[in-house]
Amino acid sequence: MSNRLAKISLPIWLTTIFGILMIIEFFFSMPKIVTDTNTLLRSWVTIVSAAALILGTLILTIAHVKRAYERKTGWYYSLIYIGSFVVAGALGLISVRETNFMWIFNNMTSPIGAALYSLTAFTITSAAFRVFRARNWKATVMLVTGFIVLMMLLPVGAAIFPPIVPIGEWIRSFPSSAGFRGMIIGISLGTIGLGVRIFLGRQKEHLGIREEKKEAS
Amino acid sequence: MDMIWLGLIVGSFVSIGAYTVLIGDNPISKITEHLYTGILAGYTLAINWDFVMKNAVGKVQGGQFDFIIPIILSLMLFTRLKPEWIWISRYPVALTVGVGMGLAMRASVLSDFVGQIQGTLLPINNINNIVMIIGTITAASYFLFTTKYSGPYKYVNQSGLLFLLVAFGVTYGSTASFRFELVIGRLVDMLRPDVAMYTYGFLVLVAIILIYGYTTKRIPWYKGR
Amino acid sequence: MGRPVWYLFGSTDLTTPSILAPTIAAFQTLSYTARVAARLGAKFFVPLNQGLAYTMASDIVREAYLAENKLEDFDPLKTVMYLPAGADRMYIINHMWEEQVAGAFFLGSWYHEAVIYTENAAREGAVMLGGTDTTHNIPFLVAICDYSVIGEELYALGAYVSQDVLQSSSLAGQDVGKYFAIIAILTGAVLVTAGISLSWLFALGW
Amino acid sequence: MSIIKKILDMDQRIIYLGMFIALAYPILSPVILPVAIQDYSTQAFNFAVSIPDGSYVLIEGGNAAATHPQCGPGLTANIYHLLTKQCKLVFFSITAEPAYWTQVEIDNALAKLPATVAAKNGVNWVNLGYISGGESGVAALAADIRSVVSKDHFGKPINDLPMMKDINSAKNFAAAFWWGGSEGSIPYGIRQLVGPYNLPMSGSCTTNEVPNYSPYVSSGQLKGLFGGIRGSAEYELLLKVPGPALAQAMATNIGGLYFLGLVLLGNILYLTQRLRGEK
Repeated sequence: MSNRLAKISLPIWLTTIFGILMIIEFFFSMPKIVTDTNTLLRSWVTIVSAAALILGTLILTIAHVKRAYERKTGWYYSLIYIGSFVVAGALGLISVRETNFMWIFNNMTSPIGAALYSLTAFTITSAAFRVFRARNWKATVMLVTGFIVLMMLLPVGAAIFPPIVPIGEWIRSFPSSAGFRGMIIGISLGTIGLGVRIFLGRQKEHLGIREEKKEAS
Repeated sequence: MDMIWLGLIVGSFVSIGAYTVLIGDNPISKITEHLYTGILAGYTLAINWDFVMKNAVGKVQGGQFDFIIPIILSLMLFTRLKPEWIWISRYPVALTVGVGMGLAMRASVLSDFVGQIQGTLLPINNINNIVMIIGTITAASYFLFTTKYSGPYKYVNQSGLLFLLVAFGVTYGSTASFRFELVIGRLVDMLRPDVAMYTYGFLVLVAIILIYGYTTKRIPWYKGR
Repeated sequence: MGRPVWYLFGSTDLTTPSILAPTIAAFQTLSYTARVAARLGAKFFVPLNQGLAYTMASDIVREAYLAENKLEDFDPLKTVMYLPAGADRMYIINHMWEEQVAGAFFLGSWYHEAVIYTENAAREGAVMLGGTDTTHNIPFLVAICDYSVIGEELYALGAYVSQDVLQSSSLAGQDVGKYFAIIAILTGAVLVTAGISLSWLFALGW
Repeated sequence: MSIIKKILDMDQRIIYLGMFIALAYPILSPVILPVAIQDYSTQAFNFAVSIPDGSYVLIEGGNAAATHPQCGPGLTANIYHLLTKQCKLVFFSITAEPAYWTQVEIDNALAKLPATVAAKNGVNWVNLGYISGGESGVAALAADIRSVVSKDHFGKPINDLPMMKDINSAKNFAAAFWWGGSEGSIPYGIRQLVGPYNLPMSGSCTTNEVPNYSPYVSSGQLKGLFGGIRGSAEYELLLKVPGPALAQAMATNIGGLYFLGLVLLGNILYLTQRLRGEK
């Protein structure tokens, strides 16, 4: 069963050990060796996640090369991908502080990123028009509070109806704050529950482990 | 100076390219998509390569030999390119999930659970504090899984939902305002006097293509929905 | 027929604990969903924007297809796909139009993308399930999606679909925590009103 | 199909076009209205004023290209404010893109500063650049700066910088500012800086995140909060240093009114439809 040990048991045990190391350091004063190990482990995580992003870009590029090579639908778009990947990647690998690389970044990726980010302004408006209707009491509550808060935030709101600012601030500071507080308490318990399930080895989907247990229905 | 000027023009062109996804599936947005994905993938590759080189390989060269382990773990990730070896990549995942979950648990105990309870320990002497306490309690009890939805709990549950919905409404309103700020931030760059002519020109071009597509129905990607 | 089902994660930066937790919770649901999709022969698609999350999701979906003996339907380059964070937005919007997405899951840690994706999926007439624990974008998932899970329910969902007794019973443990919180708040508020300071309780050095 | 139903099922593209015009028009011809200053901004400003002159301040710069236009002016004002108080500033960013924009905002502030104020890189301010690892990175940075970064944003070894000589952990700082942009990262600061090290912290985020952090402000974990372009404009007004934020804050008006008008229209039509007994 050494196969099972290396493939399944050991990763689960390691997860638990690393997790518990992080937790005990926080609640009990630990010898220096533990805190040093934890600092080290945290910097390892950052390195591994950086490496995973390199892996991801490579796999994406393989997919695009394959699509272009097999002339699948839209293969010419893949050529655009490959071209821009090679240019940006090559310039960046020479030096991440290279001026041309920074130029591409500041004048192409940043504007597209910002534009995409701001697409939400448009979709939020159409979504509001479509779903923000007083269908029942729940929708009405959301509608009314949303309306008041937006009026408060717009400079013109105070000009039209001055009391809107204190009303909006009150809603934002008390009922809304209370609702989120209850939700945050719940979420923290959910996180703890999830952690317990993972550290007990009951939840192991994230490792890609499938156990041949009874047929899931 | 010329590079800055060119940058603004290119920036507004690609921004409009990105905005065209609003119209629907069309070639301009497809081109922008692939261009953007490519540049971003190259950027991600370069920046992370630089990071690994500086913080792992560089440190090993500097004599910190314990940083060989993350390099090995990183290489273990790449075994997944061969299906039989996928299990090897479980080890780096175990490290990440273990460390991350441990940090998440300890953080949520302190700042989320204890911190939020602490913040709610208010004297019951004015309406604001009462609203705060009742809201927090009912909203937390909205998430009770083991209690039957009947009797007095029904009212607690519904008032918890009321507070949650107020919170959602507030977020909706402030998010909407924030999104407008985002568009304005982008438009301020695009409509600068020195590049505005090009922006308008490109917009007119897009508009002509769209009107042509709509009136002749000749462009299949323009589907009314 | 033939329209795909998408499973979207939102932000999946696993080095950030507060994003990691909901993402891991969503992975458990992914395992179940992928299996059902494989069994029913539905086209399944999972785009992700972070390397480690991508490797995990790809394992999960592959194992799910393997469990249903449908490994030939699993395309290692297409079913689960890595897209650089940011670029996934354009890809997803464009392909939602092109492939006419029929069903979409929005689980995990959602940020601003939530409203873009849900609105576009709604335009395609997709059936949507949305749930997140980020307080920023939960309103959109609640308002736009057909079915929504709020906050903690996201964590419960994974335990629930696992049909593992121990996992479900951990939910009862969480309820005990909530009762504790409620009682602590009530007693604490009464004590504070009575003029008893409780600050020493929180000054234990942690 | 009745006209009401037709309007209710209006093509989204028409809405988008209207939105585009509503947002673009005020940029071309701005109208300035008076701004009422919000409580959170006043608190944050007073916190910045209360920092002792000459102390070390840790600043996270999280404004990306998208959020730079709204929160950038605020951070610029903040840097200006702190440098005039002779504070020593240490900047870092926890995502890659904001590292660049933080430097832009520093440069903007330096350009505005009067020549009498000392603002030398390495002496009065240090930009550590991008710190990988998100929240874990912040935790590591708070414990031991040199374990996370060895070189600053410009590639200089931090051991060579005179200002960094005495500081290596969050304990050395008197205050922190978390300019989180839209990263949603303010809780990282609260969990990793305020909780363990008792470092007083104030911050800024985009407007949409303000309600999420209001629990932290009312519990005192955050000393104050600047929200979005309005917050930036308010900082500029409080500091009495004019900047680009005010005009942009005014430009949100027409877009917001358009949004509210659409929501009203949708509801009125929906209710008439319901009263008439149509589906």
